[in-house]
Amino acid sequence: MIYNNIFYGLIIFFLIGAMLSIVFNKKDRLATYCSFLSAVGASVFGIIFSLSVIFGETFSLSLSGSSFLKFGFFVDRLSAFFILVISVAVFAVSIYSIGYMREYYGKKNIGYLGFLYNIFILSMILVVSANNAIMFLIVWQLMSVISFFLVIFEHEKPETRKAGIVPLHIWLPYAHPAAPSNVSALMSGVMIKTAIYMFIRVFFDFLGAGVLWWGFLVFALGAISALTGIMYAVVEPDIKRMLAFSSIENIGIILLGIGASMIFLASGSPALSAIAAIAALYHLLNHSIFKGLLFIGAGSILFSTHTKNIEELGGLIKKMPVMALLFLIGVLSISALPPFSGFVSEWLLLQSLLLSFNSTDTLDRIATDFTGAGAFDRSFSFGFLGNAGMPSTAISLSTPVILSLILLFISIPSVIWYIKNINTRGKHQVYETWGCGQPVLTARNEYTACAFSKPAQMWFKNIFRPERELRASYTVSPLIKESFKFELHIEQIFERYIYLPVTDIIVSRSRTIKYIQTGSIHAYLAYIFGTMVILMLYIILGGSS
Amino acid sequence: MIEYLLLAPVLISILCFFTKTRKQVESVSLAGSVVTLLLGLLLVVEVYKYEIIVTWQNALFADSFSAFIVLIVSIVGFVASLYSIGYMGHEYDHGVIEVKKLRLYYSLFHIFMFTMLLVGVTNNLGLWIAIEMTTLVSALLMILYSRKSSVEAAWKYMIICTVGITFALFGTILTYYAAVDILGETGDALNWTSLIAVADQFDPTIMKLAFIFILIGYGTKAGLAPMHTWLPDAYSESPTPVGALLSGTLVNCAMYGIIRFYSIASKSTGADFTGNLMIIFGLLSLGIAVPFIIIQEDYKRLLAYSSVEHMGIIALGIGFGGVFGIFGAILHMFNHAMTKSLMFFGAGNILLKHDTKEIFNVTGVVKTMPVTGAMFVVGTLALTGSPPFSIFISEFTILAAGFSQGHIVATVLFLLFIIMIFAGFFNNVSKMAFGMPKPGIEKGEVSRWTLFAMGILMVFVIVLGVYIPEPFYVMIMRVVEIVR
Amino acid sequence: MISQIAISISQIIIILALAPLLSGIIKKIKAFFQIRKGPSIFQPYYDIAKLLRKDSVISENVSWIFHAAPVISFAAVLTAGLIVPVFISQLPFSFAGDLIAVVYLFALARFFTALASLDAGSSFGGMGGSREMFVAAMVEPALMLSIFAVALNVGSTNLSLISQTVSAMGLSAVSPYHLLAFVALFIIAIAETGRIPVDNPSTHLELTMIHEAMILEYSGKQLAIVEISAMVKQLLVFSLLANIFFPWGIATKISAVGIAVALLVFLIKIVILGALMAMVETSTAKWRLFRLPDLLSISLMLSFLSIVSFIIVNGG
Amino acid sequence: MEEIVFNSGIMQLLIALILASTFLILGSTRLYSCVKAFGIQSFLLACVAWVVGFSTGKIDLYIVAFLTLIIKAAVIPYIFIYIIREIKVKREIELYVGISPSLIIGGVLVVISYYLIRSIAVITELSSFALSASMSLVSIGLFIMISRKKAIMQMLGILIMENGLFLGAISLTHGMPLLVELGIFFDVLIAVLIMGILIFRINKTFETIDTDKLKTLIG
Repeated sequence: MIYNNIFYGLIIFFLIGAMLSIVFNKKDRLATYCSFLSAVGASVFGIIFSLSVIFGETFSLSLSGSSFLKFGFFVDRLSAFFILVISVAVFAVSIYSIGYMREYYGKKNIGYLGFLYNIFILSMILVVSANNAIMFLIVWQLMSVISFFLVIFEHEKPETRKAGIVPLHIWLPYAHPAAPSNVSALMSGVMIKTAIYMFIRVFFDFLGAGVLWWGFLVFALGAISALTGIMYAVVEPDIKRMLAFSSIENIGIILLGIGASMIFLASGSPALSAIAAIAALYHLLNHSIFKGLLFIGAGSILFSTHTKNIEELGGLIKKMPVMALLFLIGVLSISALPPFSGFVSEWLLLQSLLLSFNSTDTLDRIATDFTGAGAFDRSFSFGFLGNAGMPSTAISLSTPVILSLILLFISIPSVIWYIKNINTRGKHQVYETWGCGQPVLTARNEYTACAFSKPAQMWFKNIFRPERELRASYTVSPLIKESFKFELHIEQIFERYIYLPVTDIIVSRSRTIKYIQTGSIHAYLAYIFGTMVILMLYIILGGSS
Repeated sequence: MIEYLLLAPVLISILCFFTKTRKQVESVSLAGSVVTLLLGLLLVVEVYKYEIIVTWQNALFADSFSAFIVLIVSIVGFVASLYSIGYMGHEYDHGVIEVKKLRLYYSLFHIFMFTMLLVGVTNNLGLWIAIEMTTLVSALLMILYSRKSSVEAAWKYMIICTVGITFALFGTILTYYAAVDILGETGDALNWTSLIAVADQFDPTIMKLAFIFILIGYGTKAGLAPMHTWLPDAYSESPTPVGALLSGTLVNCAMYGIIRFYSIASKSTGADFTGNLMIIFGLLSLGIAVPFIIIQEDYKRLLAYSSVEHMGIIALGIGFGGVFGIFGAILHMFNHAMTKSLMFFGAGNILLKHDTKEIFNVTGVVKTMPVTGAMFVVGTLALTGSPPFSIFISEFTILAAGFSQGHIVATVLFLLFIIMIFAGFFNNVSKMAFGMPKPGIEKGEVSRWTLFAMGILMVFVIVLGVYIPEPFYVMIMRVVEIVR
Repeated sequence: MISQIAISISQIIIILALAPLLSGIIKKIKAFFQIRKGPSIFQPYYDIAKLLRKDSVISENVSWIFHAAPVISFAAVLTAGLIVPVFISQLPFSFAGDLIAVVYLFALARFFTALASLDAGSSFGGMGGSREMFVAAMVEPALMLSIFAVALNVGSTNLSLISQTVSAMGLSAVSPYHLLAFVALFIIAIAETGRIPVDNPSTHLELTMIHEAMILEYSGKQLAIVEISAMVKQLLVFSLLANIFFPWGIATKISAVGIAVALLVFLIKIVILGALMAMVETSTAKWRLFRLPDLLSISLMLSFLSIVSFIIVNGG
Repeated sequence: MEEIVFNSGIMQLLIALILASTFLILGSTRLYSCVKAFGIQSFLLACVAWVVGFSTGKIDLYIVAFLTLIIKAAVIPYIFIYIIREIKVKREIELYVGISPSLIIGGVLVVISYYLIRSIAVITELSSFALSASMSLVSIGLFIMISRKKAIMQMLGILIMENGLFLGAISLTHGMPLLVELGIFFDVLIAVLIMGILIFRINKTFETIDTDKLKTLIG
């Protein structure tokens, strides 16, 4: 059984990485290479293992335990898909981390970070392959505790302190960015997905998705989180927090897909729910990849400019052209623009949502429409949901893929032709940017991120409740202003209107209840007397039954 | 066999009383507690083999449930005596107490052990006498430091518990009366063995009245709400090893009394009457613990209210009934005893180092006392029921029982309270554990003994979270059979 | 196979040819309403030809995006052209993309133009880009919903399939939700092509220009390409309007006569729509930017209404 | 045979007197009179035990009666008087509830416990009278502890409750088995001793034995 030793290899590699980074934690360079190279190796194992399970059969292995507590691993196709997602993201992020760690040489204890990093990934993989509820919860807790420590890894930074304090807030967007960039890439790229995994396991396997209103609930939840996520992402100045908010938005989209799939399953059209589920899972894979890419980009921006505030960034494309190109591709993909993967998954999702309005009899016409009778009928099937009790429809994703091919087919040659002939024939002078007659245009005239998102901010102003503060400092005479200080604060409606009031109520209620413990012994005796009388009445009145 | 177990602590306490120097007292006490532990384990092994042992014209007896209690008492007692060597030694070095007080402490400590062991092994309803004696001895232990607050706490403890126990006596009398109707006035009308055999023929109305008085009486000792008012004062004012014993073992002995009568009463009054009462008191204790934990300023009182919470959980477990419910409750008694005493020892170390009980002026414990700090944080995670630790397993079983027995509302409330308590408790402890330490607190642990004691308990907390040894599982299943 | 390639090439040629003509016609009609002679309808051709020959002036702090943006957006719009039925409904690449693809292709074009506008570092470009994105955020959902209404009736979002079935249904297709969707799409067309109430195409006054502000920095050949892609996009939007809602006369089979007739009918429809658009432009003034949400939410509600009415009518 | 013994005049008289003595304690404002009343009550209890012992012929009841007489009627009152003299406590008892309202409440408690035992209606007429007397003794004892401020009065309250239970035990089951009975006596004696020590300690640290001052531990 080659599966076993691949699975063992996967786990052992992570453990080696963790141990080695502890052993060498004094020597930064060695610790970095050990821990992250072993993570890369382990992720390769992960990819091989997951593919072998997806296209092979499920793998289960139970460890010995007392008759009461039995632990073991159970990797069916769904878990294997998640392991694939995790390993792909880890593969990329680990290679990146080797470079990124240079920033921490000498400053931070790299061995400790390497150890946490490896155990964190191992716990995520175990979460996805646990075979019973107790094991699942144990490893889930391990994952969140380690992510808690990873978040407060750089605890001298002010916002890290705020992020780490309230343990329940680990997943909130201002916790992820506080972690080192390579870790936050994993966190919002992959860790949130384990929550989706739990969602699917509970709703599809455990409860059998029989109830219709659960689907609508998940659907609504997805819509709300998508909307609020992107709304806050648009106006967020901190680049990593913006990415974290956009993770929430994408999680919302994935939940939309899952909700739609549950609705279809409940209303009795398994083929449709398969399409919706595929859309959700495919988007999940895309998102973990391009979110990882974007976070790595943000990390390298942070690495070179040491600032996360987008307002101060500008003109990076000239200094880091390759990184800018990669970041652009990531952005294109996340905003689902055609040639990239984001578009494919969102297209599929929109199709499934559209079909939900439609009665099932047109299904066959759609099926033919999908497969497409054209010459390019190369079906690239993602039939990996066989296990989840849904028919594995070999939905060919040819339509969007072909579209991207055509687009590339047209745009690449034209770009090359264009750049080639512009340099040769026409002359072009280089002159300063048109400033409508202004003599000198400085960088400060440019539109910063906050200005760019100003219209959106105005549109949602009763949700954001933006508080703007304009402080002018004057020179000698009140007429001549020396400088303006502009301060903008956006309301976090969830925190402000739901979370804080609830905690205030609880604390104030408990302050009032505190007076039960008055300190006078007579009151305490009266309590006992009262309970006795109440119980007596309970017996006399009700107790005769 | 049982007589030696009871005799040993009495002898040791007499010996301790007549020793002279601190070194002698500590060595005698240590030797004594080792002997008690061995005897306790021997008894458990014997009960594991022979199911039931009865001696002394069946005034003393030991079935698997009492063996379970003896096991808890002897383990926590042994670890507490280890800890008190370190703790009291530290107090002695700093001149807080002199030799006479130290000798008094150790002798009372072992008598306290004796009384708790007696609770476990008395066959007849003389259980009441044993629990009454525990109250008296622990009250004396509390006034070791003649501070104002500890005297006040001792007085309140004494009065409220004695009132509670008087009610329990009334319940015992009523049960005896119901038993006499059936068994006649023979001597053994009070013994568990004969009572359980014939429990279903008792008159239900008398048994209801009896169960109520027992529940109020022993509930006061166990710290179930609204009779829990003495608990925070007693735990925070008594010396830490005594606090650990109080919270670790004494509440379990009281719960032992309640569960014994529960099994007798529920046979005649029907399980839902007694079960509902247990659930009501369980939820009440959980509910009252939540606000006090969230806004607590004194970390010892924080642990006290967590005891109220866990006793509520055990009562809930029993109330839910079914194999799962009772199994979870019994396992929870063991897990809670281990984790709570671990936390008390941690709190004791912090108190010795920072000399203040305010959560507000204690920070950076992980930095000043790395080992204690780490164990304290792990203990907190365990106590609030987070997965890899033992308490999670028992709470999970009780939850499963709650759902399967159909008490949905109670279980959902139970879950809600636990989450709130987790948030409040972890928030308070993280204020103490993390952050920059206060100036003027030099780094370094209190003493090796304390760490050794905490280490033993840590083993139990972690191991039982992942793997439950076979004999332990069999023993608990036997206890479940007895209770059902 | 060959006929399909021929069709797609001819489609591209026709689109490229007609696009400047359409904007010329609209300018002519607008001038007519404003009782002035106005430039000839072929003026756009001359402008483009002139621009292609002129040298270009490029700002110094500009990166490769500035050069790539016009080409990419032109390519995107052209690819959309392959999918939108113009004169024949049996398009070879129809399976490769559908309504959602068209919307996203337009989004890709808009994305790159906005990116280029920021690249030059002038505040005009930034302002244009930010407003364009703001308008786009409101336009896209409405555009998609309005065509969804029709797609629901047909059961698929494939544009050529839609135009084929609607043309087959003949006049019976004109039901209430059909008209509602048309009005919604018409408002979107105004926003998409940057016409008066939303944006003023013919001005360089920074307060009112959105689309113009983005391409302020371009000159010479690059400006020509940008202008052409804008015109092609306008033509495609108009053909969407025409061939989704009133596709009668579109050639369903490949036959010389059918294609010729289809071309003629298509031209007439385009001119009528252009006139309609010009009438709207002359009669209304440009709205303030932050009143645009009201206008576009009207179109959103209209398209939503049409979907709801479709479901009620058909008891979906 | 129990019924004859129980409804004989002496028993009813003795139980009524016990109830009267409790009301005496409720009504008195001086410590000494409370202690004396407690002494009388314990003596009466011993007589009840002796009468039941005599009529049922159980020897250990004689021992129990004798023990009650010595411990409860003599030793404990002596301890009380020793404490009062030693602490030189002011003789009056501060009360939360005035004398007359506490008497009324005492009466109400007796009626409730009588009605309560009747509603359970399980035992014969007279012993139910004895059981309701013991119930009322217990509740009045608790009430005394709640309403009196002096620590000594709280001690006295506990002892009254314990007397009530003893009366209940005898009336219900002619006393528990001897071993248990001895254990209970032993416990009560030690409890009183320890409470005495505590009261001395409170007096030393708080300079007063008024439990109203014991309110430092809050929340």
